[in-house]
Amino acid sequence: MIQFKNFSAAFGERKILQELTFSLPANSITSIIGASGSGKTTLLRVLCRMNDRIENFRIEGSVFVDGMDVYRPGTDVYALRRKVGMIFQKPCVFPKNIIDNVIFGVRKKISKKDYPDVAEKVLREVFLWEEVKDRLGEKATTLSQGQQQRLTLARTLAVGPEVLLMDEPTSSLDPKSTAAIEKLVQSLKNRHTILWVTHQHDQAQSIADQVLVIEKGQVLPLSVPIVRPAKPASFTSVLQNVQGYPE
Amino acid sequence: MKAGFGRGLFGTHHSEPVGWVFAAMNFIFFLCAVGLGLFLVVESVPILRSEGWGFLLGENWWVGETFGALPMICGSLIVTGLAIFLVLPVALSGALFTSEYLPSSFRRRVKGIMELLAGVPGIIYGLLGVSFLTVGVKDVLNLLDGNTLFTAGFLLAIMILPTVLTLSEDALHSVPSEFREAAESLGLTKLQIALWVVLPQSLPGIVGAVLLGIGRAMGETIAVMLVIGSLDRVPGFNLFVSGQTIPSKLGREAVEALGSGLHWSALMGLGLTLFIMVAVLTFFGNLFVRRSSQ
Amino acid sequence: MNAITAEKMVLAFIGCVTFLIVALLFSILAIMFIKGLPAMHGGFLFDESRDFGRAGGIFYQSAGTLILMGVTVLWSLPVALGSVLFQTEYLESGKFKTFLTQLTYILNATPTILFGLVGYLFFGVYLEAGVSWVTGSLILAVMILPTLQVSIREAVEALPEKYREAGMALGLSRPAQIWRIILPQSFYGMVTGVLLGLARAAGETAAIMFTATTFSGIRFPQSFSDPVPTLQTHILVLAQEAANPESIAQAWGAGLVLLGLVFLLTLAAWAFRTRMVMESEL
Amino acid sequence: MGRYQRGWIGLVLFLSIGSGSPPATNAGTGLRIQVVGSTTVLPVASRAAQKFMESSSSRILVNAGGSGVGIHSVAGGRADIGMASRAISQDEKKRFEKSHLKIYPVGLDAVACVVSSEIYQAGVRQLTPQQIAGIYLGKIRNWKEVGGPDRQIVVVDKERHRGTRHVFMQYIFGNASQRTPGTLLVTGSNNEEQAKIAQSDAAIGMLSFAWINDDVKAVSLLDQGKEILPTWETVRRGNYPIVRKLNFITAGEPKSEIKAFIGFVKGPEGQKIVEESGYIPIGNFQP
Repeated sequence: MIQFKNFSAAFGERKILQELTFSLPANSITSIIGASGSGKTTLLRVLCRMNDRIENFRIEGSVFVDGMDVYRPGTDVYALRRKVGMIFQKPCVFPKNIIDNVIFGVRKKISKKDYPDVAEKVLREVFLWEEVKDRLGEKATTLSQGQQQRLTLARTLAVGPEVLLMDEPTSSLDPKSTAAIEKLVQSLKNRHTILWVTHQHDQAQSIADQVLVIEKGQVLPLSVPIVRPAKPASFTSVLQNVQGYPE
Repeated sequence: MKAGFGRGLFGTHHSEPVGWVFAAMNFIFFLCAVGLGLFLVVESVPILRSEGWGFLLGENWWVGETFGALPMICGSLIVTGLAIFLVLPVALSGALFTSEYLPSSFRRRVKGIMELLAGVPGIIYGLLGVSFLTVGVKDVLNLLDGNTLFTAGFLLAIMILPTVLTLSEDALHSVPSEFREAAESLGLTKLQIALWVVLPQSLPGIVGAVLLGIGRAMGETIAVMLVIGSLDRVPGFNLFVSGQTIPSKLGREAVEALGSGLHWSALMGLGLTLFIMVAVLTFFGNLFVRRSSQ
Repeated sequence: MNAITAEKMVLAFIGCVTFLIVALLFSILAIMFIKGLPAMHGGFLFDESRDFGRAGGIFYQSAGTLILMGVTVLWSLPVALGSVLFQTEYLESGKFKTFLTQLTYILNATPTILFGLVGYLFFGVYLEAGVSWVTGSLILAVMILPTLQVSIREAVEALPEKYREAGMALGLSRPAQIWRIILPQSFYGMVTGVLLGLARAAGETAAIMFTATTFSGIRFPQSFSDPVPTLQTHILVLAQEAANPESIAQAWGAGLVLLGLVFLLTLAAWAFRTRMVMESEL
Repeated sequence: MGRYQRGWIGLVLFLSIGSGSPPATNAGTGLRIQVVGSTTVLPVASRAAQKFMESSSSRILVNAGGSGVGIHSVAGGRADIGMASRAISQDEKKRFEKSHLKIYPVGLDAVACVVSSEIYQAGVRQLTPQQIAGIYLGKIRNWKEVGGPDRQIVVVDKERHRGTRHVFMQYIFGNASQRTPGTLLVTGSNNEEQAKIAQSDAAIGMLSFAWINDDVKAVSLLDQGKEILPTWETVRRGNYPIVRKLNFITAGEPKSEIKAFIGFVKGPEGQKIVEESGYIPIGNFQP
């Protein structure tokens, strides 16, 4: 589903990702961990070409999503982004009401009378429907942070992506909301390929099918599939085998 | 590394018609700005060819005989210089007080008033000038006549005061408060902090503000035209005589020469001179302002 | 004299200076009101001027100023908006962007009389629009272009990056991004720019005094090549008769109206700017 | 359609309505006649135009600028009628040969040498051309030297292309474009010059008779021992030396509407306006 081939990326002279070659299967959850500045976020962002606006961003090699070369000239970048949805660290809702936010990405693609149905469907998918069904006309900014994050997820799901990129989606949330999102992601796994960047090793371990450790722009060899549900040896002990990995 | 994906001027979006519309709009803007300068240059070629350097250095402007821009250039420099000389201490005092002493709600009010003042049309200042200032200057200084370079400089000082004040205040205010706190902890008084710490830090911004003020003063037409006396003579060192600035000359004679002939070319030559002076000032002004805000 | 006394004296001095500067605004306002109000007889705003402006009202002059202002913004807004969006959303070369920004600043500082000279030659002579409201508004449009651009650019650039990224991540095409995220979010900034541009156009005299206006014989322009009477040039003509009490009284009246118009626009611009700041803090 | 989008459309509508969208058609309106030039002739043209338009479909726009501007504009095709308070100079005749300028005198004016009322009150009632020349050349700097109070002279000159200056300098110096190093102040229109002289208490200047009032007094000219009073009486008798015709100028044969307007000004109604404006109707004067 997702494949990197000799892929490198750099901001000007500063290399961020170096010679990555690996692939990830469809319908699985991959956790990506690594220190700050190791290139995790960049790795996610190249998958939907979010760095196009950055002037000195350069790439080399290729990335494939579902067999499509992301950086091939002529690629329909908007179609790509609809196929590869991204959730950010801080929930970003537009200053509009809830339902407008949910259908923001598909407003022109479906007819107006379908708005409520589509909204209900995706809101149910993110377990938000019961909480907001009576206040769909209210401003989305009145929701709690955890609700907002689920709302952005619903907004992305409405577009119908195959791949979901999640850039530390729970780092600004309280434990309860975090748990809700984690549970939600598990339920989405059947239909989506999910990449989840996180800081927290235990989170990475508990939700993911495989863990990718990035350091200084390179994927460390220990990126192992986690056999579930059987608990592996404590993740930190695996890490101890890797030299130089910061605790 | 490979060239990436269609970098360069038009990015990846050759196929977006909307983008081309925007590009066209941008092109119009570009044409306006560049065309203005180009026009001035092209139109002033005849006068530069016929008068050479004499155009800039000549002391006489007699239509049909000789065109010398020196009286106007001197007038512009004197009037602008005087305006800055008058405005600087006042504006800096005001800026220092507003930035360092006034509580923020008052500060915003003062800034608002300055912004309103900055928008007062030149013609209103001109009206105030002919009704009060010329007569006032004449009576107070016991002059022969109140239409002088000094009057024009004074009026311009009032006109550019809000601009200079508010931009200098921005520069002072943008000095991070850590500097002030650090100095405070050393036992400096507020005034000492302002003069020794804040002022030096914000100097580029203040210089920029002054340069931008000069630019505005140099280009003002109407208000100056009404009070300066319109005499094309190199004024020497006496401020209390009539004179002429480049814009006031243009304002007075543009209609007569409109569109053709050597006279028109001479006026365009004056315009070009003014344009260059102001463009250079603005360029450095913005450079300083930006350096201070970084 | 010790340091504390010196400090207090300096403080008192610069405080006084600041007070005087603020007082300047109020004295200008006061003068305008004291001198201008006597001219404000019942029909001042709605009467035609008579006897070369020495009597009557300023109806057609006000109308002319409004026409020029409105048409000016109509020319200028699309160009300003388009070029800003091009520069912020499409253009990727940083150097060219800096160059264009420099151009904006230089255009902004260019003496207005030069717009009049060059504009008359280009629009009036080469494009054969003559001395007319079209020429005048085109000249003013070029003149206020930087004002609009700076305001709009500020608004667009103040837009938090997260909105932009959220839109991108949903796969919005660039035009959709502009229409649905950038324009709504920078709407108030744009209104601010338009209002400030209108104020600037309303206050301008030098650029239009020989390119767009006429002394007498015109009420409303009836064709594209007609000039208009304007408040600004009306005041200019009357101000040159500074010794004639009737003329100067009428000039103060017209001045008060013009100043009121400019202040009103500026204040409205503030109101919108405050609104913008509040919206973006949501 | 969101609130913002509605706002947008509103803004555009506001601007298009606010701009008034003046009717673009020319239908129903007559010819537009542009009259440009001398501020001396301006009141006549402006009043006459107002009167003329009551009974005509033509629209007459009148604009100031000075005689030079009037001649240039009409020769350059930027105006239909030029107003000039002087004759066309040799230089201009040569430059605009191709335009076939035609002159229509519509009235008569006299230019007076004027002084501030304070000076007049102090006893300066008459000046010789030599004295005036001395003042303008900067040789005489104090009113004392010409019989006035001990006060420096504020010498007010006019812009070089002004008709008033042409005839005045022609009489004083015999040279219409005489350079005057004594000048202290330069003004443009008659109104402006009048204002500056009135604001001063020691000024000398030149003004058309129509602008003379209580603050700005005309002095007699003392020419070869003969005192010439600045009155309409002396002008009418042909004794006053600084007299000029007020002219309308066209380039070539004018269109019928323009001709009609010129005819109107030269006719009885127009001549009445000339008189009301403070000038002498053209018919009354035989040089």
